[in-house]
Amino acid sequence: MNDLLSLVHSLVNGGMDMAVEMGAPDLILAGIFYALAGVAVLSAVGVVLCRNVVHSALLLTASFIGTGCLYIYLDADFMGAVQFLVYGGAVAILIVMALMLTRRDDMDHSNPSRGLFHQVGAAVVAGGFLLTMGLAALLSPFREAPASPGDSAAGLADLMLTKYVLPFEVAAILLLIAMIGAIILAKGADEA
Amino acid sequence: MFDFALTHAWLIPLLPALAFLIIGLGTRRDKDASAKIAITFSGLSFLLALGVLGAVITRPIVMADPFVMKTLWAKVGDIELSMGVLVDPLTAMMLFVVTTVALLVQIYSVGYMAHDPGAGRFFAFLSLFAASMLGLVLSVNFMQMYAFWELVGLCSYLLIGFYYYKDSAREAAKKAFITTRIGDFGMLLGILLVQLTFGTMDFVELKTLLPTYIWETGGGILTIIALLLFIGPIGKSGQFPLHVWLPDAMEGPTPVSALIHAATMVVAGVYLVGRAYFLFSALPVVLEVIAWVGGFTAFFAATIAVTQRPFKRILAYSTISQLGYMMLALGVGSLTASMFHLMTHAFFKALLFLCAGAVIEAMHEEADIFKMGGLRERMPVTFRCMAIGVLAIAGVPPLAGFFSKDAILAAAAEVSLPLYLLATATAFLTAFYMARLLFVAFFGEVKPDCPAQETNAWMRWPLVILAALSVVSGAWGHFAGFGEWIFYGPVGEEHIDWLIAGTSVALTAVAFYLAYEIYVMKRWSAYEISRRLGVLYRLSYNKYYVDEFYTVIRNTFVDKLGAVLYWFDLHVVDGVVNGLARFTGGLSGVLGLAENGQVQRYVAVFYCGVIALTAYSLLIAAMLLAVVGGAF
Amino acid sequence: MDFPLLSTVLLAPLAAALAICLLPRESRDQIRMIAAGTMTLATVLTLYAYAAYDTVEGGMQFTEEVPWITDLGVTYALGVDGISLPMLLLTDVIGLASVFSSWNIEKRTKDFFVLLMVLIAGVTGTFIARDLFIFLLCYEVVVIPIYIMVLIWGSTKRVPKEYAGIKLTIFLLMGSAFMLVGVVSLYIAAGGDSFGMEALAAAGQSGVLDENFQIFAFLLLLLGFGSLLSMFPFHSWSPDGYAGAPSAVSMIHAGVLKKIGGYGLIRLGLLVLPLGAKFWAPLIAALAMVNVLYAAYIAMVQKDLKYIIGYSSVSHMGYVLLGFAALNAVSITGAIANMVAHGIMASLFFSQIGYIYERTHLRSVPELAGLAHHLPRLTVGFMLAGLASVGLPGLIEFVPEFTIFVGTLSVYPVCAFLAIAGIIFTALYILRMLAKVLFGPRVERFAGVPDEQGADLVPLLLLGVFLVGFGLFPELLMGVIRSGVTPLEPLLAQLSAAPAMLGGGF
Amino acid sequence: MMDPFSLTFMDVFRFATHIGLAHFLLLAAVLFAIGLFGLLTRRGLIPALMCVELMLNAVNLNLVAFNRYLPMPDLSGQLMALFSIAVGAAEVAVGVALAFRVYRDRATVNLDDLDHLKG
Repeated sequence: MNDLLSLVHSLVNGGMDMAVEMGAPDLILAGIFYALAGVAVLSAVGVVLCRNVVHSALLLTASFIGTGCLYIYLDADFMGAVQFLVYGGAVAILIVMALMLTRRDDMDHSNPSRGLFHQVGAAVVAGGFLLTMGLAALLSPFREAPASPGDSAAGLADLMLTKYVLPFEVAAILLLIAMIGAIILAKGADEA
Repeated sequence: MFDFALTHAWLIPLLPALAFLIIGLGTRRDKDASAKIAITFSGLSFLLALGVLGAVITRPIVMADPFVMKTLWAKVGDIELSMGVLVDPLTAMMLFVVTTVALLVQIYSVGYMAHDPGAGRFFAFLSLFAASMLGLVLSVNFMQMYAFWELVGLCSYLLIGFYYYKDSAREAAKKAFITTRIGDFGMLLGILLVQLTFGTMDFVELKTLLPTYIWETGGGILTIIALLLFIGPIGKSGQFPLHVWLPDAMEGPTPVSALIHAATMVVAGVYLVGRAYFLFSALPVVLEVIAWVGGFTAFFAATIAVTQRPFKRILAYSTISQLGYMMLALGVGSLTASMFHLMTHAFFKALLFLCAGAVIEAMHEEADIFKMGGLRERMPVTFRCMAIGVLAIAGVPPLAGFFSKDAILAAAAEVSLPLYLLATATAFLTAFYMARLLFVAFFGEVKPDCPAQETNAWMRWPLVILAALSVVSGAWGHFAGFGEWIFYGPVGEEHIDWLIAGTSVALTAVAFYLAYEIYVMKRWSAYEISRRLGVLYRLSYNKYYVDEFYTVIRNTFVDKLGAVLYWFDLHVVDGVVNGLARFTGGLSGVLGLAENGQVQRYVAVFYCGVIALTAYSLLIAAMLLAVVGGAF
Repeated sequence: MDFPLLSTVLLAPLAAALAICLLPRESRDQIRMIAAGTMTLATVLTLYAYAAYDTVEGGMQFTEEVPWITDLGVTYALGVDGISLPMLLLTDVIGLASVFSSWNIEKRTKDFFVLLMVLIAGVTGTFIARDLFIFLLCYEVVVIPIYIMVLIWGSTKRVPKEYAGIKLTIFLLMGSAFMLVGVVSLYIAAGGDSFGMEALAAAGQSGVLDENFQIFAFLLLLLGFGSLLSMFPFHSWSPDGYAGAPSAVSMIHAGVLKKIGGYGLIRLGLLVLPLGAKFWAPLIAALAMVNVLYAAYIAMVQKDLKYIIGYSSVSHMGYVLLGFAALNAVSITGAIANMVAHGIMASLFFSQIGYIYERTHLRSVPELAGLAHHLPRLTVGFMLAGLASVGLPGLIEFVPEFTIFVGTLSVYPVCAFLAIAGIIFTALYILRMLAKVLFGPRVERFAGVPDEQGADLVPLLLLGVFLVGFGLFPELLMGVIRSGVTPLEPLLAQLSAAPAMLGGGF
Repeated sequence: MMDPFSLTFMDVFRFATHIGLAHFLLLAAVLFAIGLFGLLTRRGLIPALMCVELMLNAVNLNLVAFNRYLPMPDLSGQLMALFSIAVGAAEVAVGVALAFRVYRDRATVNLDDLDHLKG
């Protein structure tokens, strides 16, 4: 077992070394990025286009997970973990539950879309948005800095309990309120 | 004691005002108490007026040097509006006349209003009127005069409309107020111009400023000012063409007619011209206008009076005519004659009206003289008083009217022959219509169902006193030197021009004879005569259609124009407003397509906005970069 | 002055509104008593201020200052001078009278009095604020209660009350929008560090604001305040609005709210933008003349009592505008005094009309007749208001009108001449109305209508006292106003020396 | 600043292979646009909610990417994203509860039928 692990390790290390020697670590990083981005984007497209809403929900989870991986890619390990837990777990389950509760009929056509006119209009709006935002992203002269190494979880914890302690508490209260609100909304005030 | 009266002259108008307040706030439901209060305060004010008269005579206070007391009423900017008292012989005479007549009329009213439930209100208004009139007489400046001028107008309105439940009284009151208001408009303009030209409205100050002003700048603007001022008297003193309200004013209770529309208020206009005579007499053009307006009014009203049938309306036109006389006298330059006639006229006209009141009350509100007849026997005292009044107004010597009218005729003769002839013709007509009134109502057969009885003592005694005054006031004034007392410019010579006097007396005699033959002996049929005169008769009987003319004017220029403007307001001014509203509504309908209640539409619109904003900021950034160049 | 008198006057109605909110709906008596008591307190305090105001000293007195929004230069600054003190008095007196005029409101009494109290507080605030921000704030507070009150308690006659309400509100808001733009541009142009009126006035008069800016900003203010003052052609909201509104709102609106327009023109227009005022004055004079005659003519053909008084008030506001436009001490004194005078008499009119309407549900002149037989007290009220509006001496309107005429005749002879001719038309329509409504033969259908007594009598007594008191002793009013106008004299003299810029000599 | 007319293949290749901030921004924009398209076209309330979540994710991605690539002294950007996730989670909870409620009251979660805002 140990041998196997060390083999993989050496393979990976060796591969990395080889890649670095080939002068192409950027290429590999780019490949990983495109792979993850592809997962996220394609699942997102699936969310929008699937006819079965349960499929949509599953693909949404996939997209969330893709994004979570991208967080890790960005040296934000803790954020990635939170993404997996909150979105990939809780939110996805919540949505699926909601779907189950508000659907009775045929699941195959449970995610109806609007007519062509609306689709074209929506495409124009979304396309226009993509265009302007893309241009803004491409044309903006950002000054990039090298990654600052550090423990992301520790750094966040530090910030959260010092500089941003008030927003942190507010967010906690917000969550509490949201929870109570959701319960009351779902159950009805008179019953609760 | 006279000094006390003089220094407390301000109490003279305040006492009746107090009576008004007490009655108005307290006792108006109690007839007797109200009458007592009104008469007491009027009596006090009469005594004070007598005191002032005494002070003026004994001190003596002369026209050139009046006694003045004033206090600040309001100050605006650097203009001081004051109220106060100005006492000179003219004022003293007016105070005496007004308080006398007012007191007598109030006493008379106790009897006259005995059965009217609104008597308390009546006495309140009478007191208010007396206060206003006395305040007007005592005015120290144009502003005060205008203020009280308006107040007497108000009282006149209230009293004409005293029987407010009668439509005719209501309309007459309104007409009186609005007609005189037109005059007030001119007067107000004149007063404002006086203030702007001289910087003061005070009579005494103006009197001293005026000669220098005329010397320096001439009389151009002053003529306009004076003519504007004169519009006020035209309205208030019932001069042509604003005389229309005065005959209608007879809708009020008869004592009111006697007090306000014969003896006192209507002479306010004459008094104003007299008070500001320093201004008017300096402007020959204006004097001429005044003289002709007066002369014409006198004749015009007399021709109407000849054909009228209601008792009081004859007297009303006679009043207009006599006021014309007074104006004429002022216009030909004789303040003395005018004021003299003002005084005598106040007495005998009040007498005549009170007699009319007695008669009409006795006849149970029947006013047409041709339905009376033979009242001589039923009401002997009233008849005698009435006869004295008629003789006095006709100018029969030695009664009051003879002296004062003669003074006017003499003054007119000195200035202009046409005016003299007009005045003399008026005198003839006056004698004729007054004789007609007397003969028709009091002579002849008693009509079978005539209810007339002699009046009660409350009403009788004032008649007697006024009759006595009508007899003696002329001679007293003439021989006691009225002309040396109230005058403007050089002292007028006191003499009687026997040619002029003889002519007018002769004409009076002829008029009486004619009236006697027509209406008592029935030698000529009055009907025949009127038929022969045709158009002239109809013109006179219908008062030259002046009222109808005004109705047309009012309908066209006031009501129709008002309706047109209202249409404009509704459809153009408001139309624009509503149009704007509709436009906005339409616009919102178009914009509302973006908001059909569906969330997704809102989202789409929202993102369109986001896109536009982003594109805009990109554009700005691109332009900035283009300017900055390769800075990045 | 340690006791915060003006704050008490301002906040007492708000406190009352709060207290009424806490009461149950059914306790009508307590609600009315609280409203009446509060307004009595405010009126007494105001009367005290009026009596204690030092006219020799002049200037702002009873001042209070608390910094509020320091970043913007907003201060809670209150104070009264000779111009605002009569307005404050007017507000509280009419406010008190309007409470009693609404005494018999049955429908949603509680809501009505809450809104009424808020309304009164708002109006009070505009007059005693020395800070433009507070001024605007209070003004905006006023608009909403009026709208709601018209909608709920209004009446539909020629136009539906919804129309009347929205028209009134939109005109008020439009005015305030123009005003707001003007005020903000003023604030920025003057340096942007203070909303204080004195500071702005100092900036305006010392030449910090250049002439073109003044002309532009004054136009904005003129549009705002002018439509508030029902200046032709922005007047059409006023008759419709009054006709739709319940009588308390009509009283406050015609009596006080309109006067914010005139007050603002003087306080902001003249003091802060003197050159702008000078530039637009001839136009204002011409419009004022149109106001007087045009509205008087229209009043003549109206049938509804409230429309008559509505147009009459448009007509009278013409005199105020004319007095303002002449830009001299006398005419401006007259304009301010006329605002007070018109406020008192218009609200008296509306309270009396309200009484008739409440008892007979009639307001149309042809349907009413001979009320004097059955309602002598109401008749007295009508006569007092009517005669005052005709300008009779001894009543409140005489001296102000006379003053305006004296002040304007030499500046705008033609306009003044025509405006003075308005006194004839005023007499015509007022007397016609009085004659028709009050006099004439007895009408049996009105026999059962009770005359005013108890609470109904209060507006008549209260307003009548001021109507006659200020009429007989005008110096009581003119003295205070003079102390407010005297400080303006150097400015006005300076202005009249400068040549007229727009046409001139109408 | 790139001049679009003088781009060579090498430029494009270099850009494509050197992953930087711009790539993440573009990716986020694409995700956002997809979410927006979905939000505008889905008829159901819950699918629409899902699309909103997609958009939120895109935004969070932006925040994290900014934090990584721009010169920052600390991890404020990530923290913002964290708060955003918290708020987003709350939003989902409330949104789902709302959907549930709407479904119970009106027996539909079709957005077409929910136009109460219409004036």
